[in-house]
Amino acid sequence: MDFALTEEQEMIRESAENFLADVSTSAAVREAMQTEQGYDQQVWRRICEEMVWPAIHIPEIYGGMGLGYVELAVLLEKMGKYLLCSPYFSTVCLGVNALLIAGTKQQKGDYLPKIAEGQLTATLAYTGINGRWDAHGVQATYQKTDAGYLLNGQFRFVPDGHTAELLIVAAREEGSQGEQGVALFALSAEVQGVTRQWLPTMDQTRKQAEINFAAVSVDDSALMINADSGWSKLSSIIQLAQVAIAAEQMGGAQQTLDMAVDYTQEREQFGRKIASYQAIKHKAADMMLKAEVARSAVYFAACVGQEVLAEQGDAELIDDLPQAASMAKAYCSDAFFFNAGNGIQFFGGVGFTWEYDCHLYFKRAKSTETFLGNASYHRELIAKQLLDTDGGLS
Amino acid sequence: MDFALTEEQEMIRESAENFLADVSTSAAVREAMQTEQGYDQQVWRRICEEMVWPAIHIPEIYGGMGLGYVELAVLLEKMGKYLLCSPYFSTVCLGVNALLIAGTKQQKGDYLPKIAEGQLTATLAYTGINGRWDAHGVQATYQKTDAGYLLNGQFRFVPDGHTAELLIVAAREEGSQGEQGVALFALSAEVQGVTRQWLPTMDQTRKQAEINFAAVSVDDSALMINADSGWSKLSSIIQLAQVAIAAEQMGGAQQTLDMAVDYTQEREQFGRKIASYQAIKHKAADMMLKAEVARSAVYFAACVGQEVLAEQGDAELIDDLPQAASMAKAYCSDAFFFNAGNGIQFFGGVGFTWEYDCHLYFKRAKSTETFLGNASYHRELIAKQLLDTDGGLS
Amino acid sequence: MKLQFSAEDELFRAEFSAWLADNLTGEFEVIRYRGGPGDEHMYPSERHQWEKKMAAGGWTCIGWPKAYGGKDASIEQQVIFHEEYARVGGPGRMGHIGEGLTGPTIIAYGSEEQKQKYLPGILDGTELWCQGYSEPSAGSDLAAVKTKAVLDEGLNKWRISGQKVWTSLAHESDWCFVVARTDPQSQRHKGLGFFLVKMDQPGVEVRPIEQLTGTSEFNEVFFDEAVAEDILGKPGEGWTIAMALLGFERGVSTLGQQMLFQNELDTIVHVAKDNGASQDPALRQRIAEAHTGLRLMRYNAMRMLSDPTSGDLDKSALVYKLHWASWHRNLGKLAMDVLGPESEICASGPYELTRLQSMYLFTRSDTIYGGTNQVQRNIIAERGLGMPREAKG
Amino acid sequence: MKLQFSAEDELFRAEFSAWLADNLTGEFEVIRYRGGPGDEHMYPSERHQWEKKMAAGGWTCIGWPKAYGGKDASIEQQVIFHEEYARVGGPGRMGHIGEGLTGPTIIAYGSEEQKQKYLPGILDGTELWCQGYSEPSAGSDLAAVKTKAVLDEGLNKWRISGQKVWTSLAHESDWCFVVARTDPQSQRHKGLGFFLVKMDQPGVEVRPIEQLTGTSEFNEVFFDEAVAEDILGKPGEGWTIAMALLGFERGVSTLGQQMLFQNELDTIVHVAKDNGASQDPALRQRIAEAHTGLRLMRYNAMRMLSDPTSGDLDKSALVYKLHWASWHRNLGKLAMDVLGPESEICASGPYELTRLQSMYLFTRSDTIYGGTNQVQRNIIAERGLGMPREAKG
Repeated sequence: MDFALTEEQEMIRESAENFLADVSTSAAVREAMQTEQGYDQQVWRRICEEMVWPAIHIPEIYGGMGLGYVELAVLLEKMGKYLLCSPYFSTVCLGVNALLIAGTKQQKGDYLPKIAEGQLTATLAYTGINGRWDAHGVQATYQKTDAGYLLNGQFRFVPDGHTAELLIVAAREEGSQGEQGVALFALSAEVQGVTRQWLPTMDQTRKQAEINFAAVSVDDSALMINADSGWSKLSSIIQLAQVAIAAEQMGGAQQTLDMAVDYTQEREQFGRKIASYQAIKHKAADMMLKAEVARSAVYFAACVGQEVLAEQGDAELIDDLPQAASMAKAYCSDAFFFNAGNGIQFFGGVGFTWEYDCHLYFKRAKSTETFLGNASYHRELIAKQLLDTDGGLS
Repeated sequence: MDFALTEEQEMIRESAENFLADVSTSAAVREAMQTEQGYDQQVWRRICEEMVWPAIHIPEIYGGMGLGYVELAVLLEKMGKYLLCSPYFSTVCLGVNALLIAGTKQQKGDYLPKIAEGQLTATLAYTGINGRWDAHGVQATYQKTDAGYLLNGQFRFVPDGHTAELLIVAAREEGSQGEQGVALFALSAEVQGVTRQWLPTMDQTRKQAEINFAAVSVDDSALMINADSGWSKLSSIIQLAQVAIAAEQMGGAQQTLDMAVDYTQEREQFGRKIASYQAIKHKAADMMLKAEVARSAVYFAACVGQEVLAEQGDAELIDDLPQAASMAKAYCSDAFFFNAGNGIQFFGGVGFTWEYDCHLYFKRAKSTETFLGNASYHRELIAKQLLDTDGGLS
Repeated sequence: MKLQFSAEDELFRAEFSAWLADNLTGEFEVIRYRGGPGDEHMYPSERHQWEKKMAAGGWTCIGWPKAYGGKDASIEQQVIFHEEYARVGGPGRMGHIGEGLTGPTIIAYGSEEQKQKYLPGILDGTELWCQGYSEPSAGSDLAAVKTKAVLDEGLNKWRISGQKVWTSLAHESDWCFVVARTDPQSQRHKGLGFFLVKMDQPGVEVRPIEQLTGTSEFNEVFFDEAVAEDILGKPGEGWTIAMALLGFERGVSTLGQQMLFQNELDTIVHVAKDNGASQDPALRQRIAEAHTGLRLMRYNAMRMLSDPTSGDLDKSALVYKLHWASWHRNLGKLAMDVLGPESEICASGPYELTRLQSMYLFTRSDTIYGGTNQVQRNIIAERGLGMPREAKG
Repeated sequence: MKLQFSAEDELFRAEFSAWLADNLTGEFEVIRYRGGPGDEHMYPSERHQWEKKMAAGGWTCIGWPKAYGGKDASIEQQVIFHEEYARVGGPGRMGHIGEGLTGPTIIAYGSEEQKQKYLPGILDGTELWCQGYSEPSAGSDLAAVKTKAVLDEGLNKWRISGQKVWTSLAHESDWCFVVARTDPQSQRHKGLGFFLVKMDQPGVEVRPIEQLTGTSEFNEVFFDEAVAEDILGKPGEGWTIAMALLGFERGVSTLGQQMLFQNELDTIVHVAKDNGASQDPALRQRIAEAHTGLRLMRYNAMRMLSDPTSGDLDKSALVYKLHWASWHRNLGKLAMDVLGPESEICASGPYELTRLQSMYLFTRSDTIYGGTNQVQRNIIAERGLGMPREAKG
């Protein structure tokens, strides 16, 4: 057992730190977030070509670096720290994962090398206007046709949905309900019948879109591996995405703590540095506890994710994915919100100005808390696993 | 509008303070709580004869003082402060209220004067072994017979159930469910078929008992006003009891704050009075906030209780009883527990010894929190009123 | 104890409520529910018109003595006034600094001449005031005043130089009251003066502060040898006057504030019933808790106002700010969680927030301005519980 | 990063687990799950027998160097040892002060002669130790030592006078280590010595402290010119040694502690499923939160143990005490709330508490002993975040 980053992982961490400190400054974030696209094309090119980050956990046979989910988590932590505006999360933590988990051999071969090379962005759309993150959220429908499938319906809250080039979408067989009848399709965003609209969001650093499918016709090759396991595959994809979000949140939780503590060492009130007030110190201690526990939650879940994606992963750890993901997402959502909110309080009046960065983190904390389910949603999932088994009372 | 105690109410408050400071010392509480009976007979006699407290809100036509629920709340606050061990709560806040709300003229005339004179103790039993505080808690049953009624079943968690002389019990018509078919009966604890057993409790200052009814036969005069409104009457009785408990809790919340603050002014750590640590000051401030808000909650609910028991109460306020009671019970349960728990923390090591009084309050806080429903139970009741009306979605 | 209002007070309620029904209509329909905290920058000209309408109806400054044009309204009536006003969504009062702070302060500390000069403009809604308290480096530490006042012997008036911050409506105001240091050698709350400064003059510059909402409700105000029209009281009395003024701020208007909170909570309950969040057990608990907190806030305020020593820092008043600020901050979060994923979506691009989003973001300032939660807890512990004061650096 | 244990370690696990299955039976059945925190006063003689049984099997002091009779077990193996022990409900170790604190301290600071004298008794489970750290007026302030040590020139031994408190198992112990002031002029952590004192002598008196549970797990120990058999290190080195000893206390045993917590949580889940509390949405949230908290505590401990600087105050270690103490306190409350009204009812009269009631009440001490939550937060802020130290009075 060794639950510390390896030397190689530490190196990845350091190079991510250096790169992002350079390209994702406050000014750069503010510029990118005010565009509809939501990111700086040039920075994205550098991420793809110089850092080769989209390739990080794509297997080598598909042109990737073949590293694991822990390495990905290391990057995400730093991206969260620097509020990086980019289609990385949607392309890699949704798109690549979906292809790895549910892609046909053909689809993997078609898309993964392009993503690895930085030639393709992608996203996953599954939630409809009801805004649910569980199987009931899948509201779009599909019908089998002679030529393939006909897709109809609306998706909302789709990360980078207005810019992604490859769409992976969930739809259900007409008339099906809940976890039954869910299938995944991979298709170009340019297919006829697809319309997409940017949804301006409170957190400007992470773009969302609405996507409408009006009689979108795809051929059989668009269907991903589903058979009867569409929801089960989609669940795993969602859980891996939750781990990824949690990693970003953990980076944000650490950063808001660090910013707040730095400020307390310079700001004076009533003739004393505010760092010397015990109320401030104790709140900072609580924030540090949350950041540290968040770190443990994320790295454990990332180790589990690693096994899930591995050729021959540890069966026990693989079974742990739903719970590990829910624990990480629940804890990190609360931790980031707690730290970002207290960060504003530490900064006092300037904390709620546009000029200082506190609000950027605070808004990111809220948007990531909501996305893919908040703590109470995930605790209920955990409770189901704990309490509703072995014939619990009804 | 005037939401302050009147001069007369202030006088009652002061005399209660003086009397209880004298008879309900820590030593007296500890002696009484270790008996199975749970109170000192002599103190109880003085309460009845010298202070005439059981008579406080009994109408004058039944030999009472004819005062209101606010005056009762004033006494209860002080009893909570001094952890008074006595059958007052069960006799007055359960027994008298039950008779006032649901007693026949005959029952009122028979029992209220005796209680007012201190000749009779009483209690209310409604919850069965399922331990529920709502209508489903009524598990005992009744059958109509030629001679009257036949009662069967078990009651648990009955305050002073092993010593009370008059029992007011809820039973349901055989086969009925929920809020339907509930009736109340008043009978002597000496009736054949009644067996009672003290249940030793974690909070020793408030005794509970189990009562078993095995084919207990009573005549028609034992039936209280019920017709089809048994549960509705019982609800009001329970809600008035919740207000009473909340008043005691508020007194306890204030007292645990005061004890803790006093101790911080004498105890030193690292060469400073612990009162000088901001972490201690801020926690004390939070405790004071809770005590103050608890006070507002209790006195508002007591005003409502006053209208409920008045000859011609204000209709709008009367309708507010369920919510006012739930708000008071929810808030004061949490406030008392918060303050009592933090009190132990302020005292440090000695706070969890038997010798110091912290634990007596901490245990009382827990037992009263649980009794008649904790904060989460009451919040759900409030949510039902707020959210499940006007055809809310299902 | 009596919870009901007297028949006379209920008559007063009916009268004001009828006036509002007749007048807060037509051209003023657009400003209903607007201009409150977080929204103060909206519709300034319509709201200024509304001030004059209120004045014409005799509904400004009702708590002032009759001698100065008020109605000498009782505490109960002022409570009713604020409640009814908020109940119908009366717009954020642009005159509230003048009516609630400057006016009472001038009545208490001003000369007869000053009263004649300043009170009528407040009463008739023509002259608006803003406040110059906080300074950038001061924060919750009001005594850390660096703004200077120097007597211009030629003009025989004081000139003000320095910077104030968190001044709302500075752009719209005719006057600003300013706490400034008259004695350059003095420290903290000694040597301060309380000045009345005309905004429209070369030495005054207003710069909006952009807030986390992307809008600007607050401003920085720069004074560069600006001429103070008047000084209230004497040089050196500034702190006493400023503290008295803060005392006027508390009290009756809190019940109006609560009515605004009630409007917000009602909206949230409505959303919850509409989108099904009302069936989420965790949200049900939080909605019930919010509802309880608000009602208890009301009862606490009633106790505070019923207390004969009201205005002093009695216990129910001491905890009031901490209570409402923390409650409101939680309400903001609750609003977003009830909305679910829709909470992220703006009213329109590029960054037009919905009312609930604005409210949510703005509540983060509630626990900061007017004394942070930390400062409030110090005050409660020190004044309410007699615990030792924090060491000054 | 690797979460799995090596095959060799798993073999070690199998070996110990088999030994436990064979030996924690029969006469020892009664002490399974007994003698943990809050229950340490129970079954002392059976548990002392068990210590000797453990020793005979070679399962005491496995982390000690082989030279002193240990197994030089790796961190992983020690983790496994504690996990397996707790998993089967191994009784609270009466030998843990000797094995975990005194022994390592003697190995680090003792003379060869002292090692020969004291280590064998610890190893074979015959000699039990208790600790003399806290003093009544000191609380979390360990440096506020008033107990005195005076050199008896005749005996050439030190004599100890003073009072220690919160000493568990003092009645059952053969030895006590005592921090006492060797230099009467000294202040705080200067001038202290670290002494080894035989309990069975006229100058030592033990008085049980009755706790809120009605039972006595802790004691006061009074020293009246008691003779110290030995001093570890030199006079004046007491603080250094005491701090090093506290360092030994942290670490590997935490995973065993967590297994005890897991047993408690499992019981609560069982009760909840049984009595229907598992269908209460608010309790479901809290049970899930408790489960999450415990698992994350485990991962945090694994990070702490994997850190090459383990033993030092790295960040995951700094927050550990605050985390588990707060978590466990919440668990206690959760247990009662899951039980509902039955939570009040004792096992039997007059005051025999159930295990969960004892646990609940005893958890209130978790946030106090070993440094209160307040002291922990100071330490985190000061050492972990570099914030200023609290002013000393």
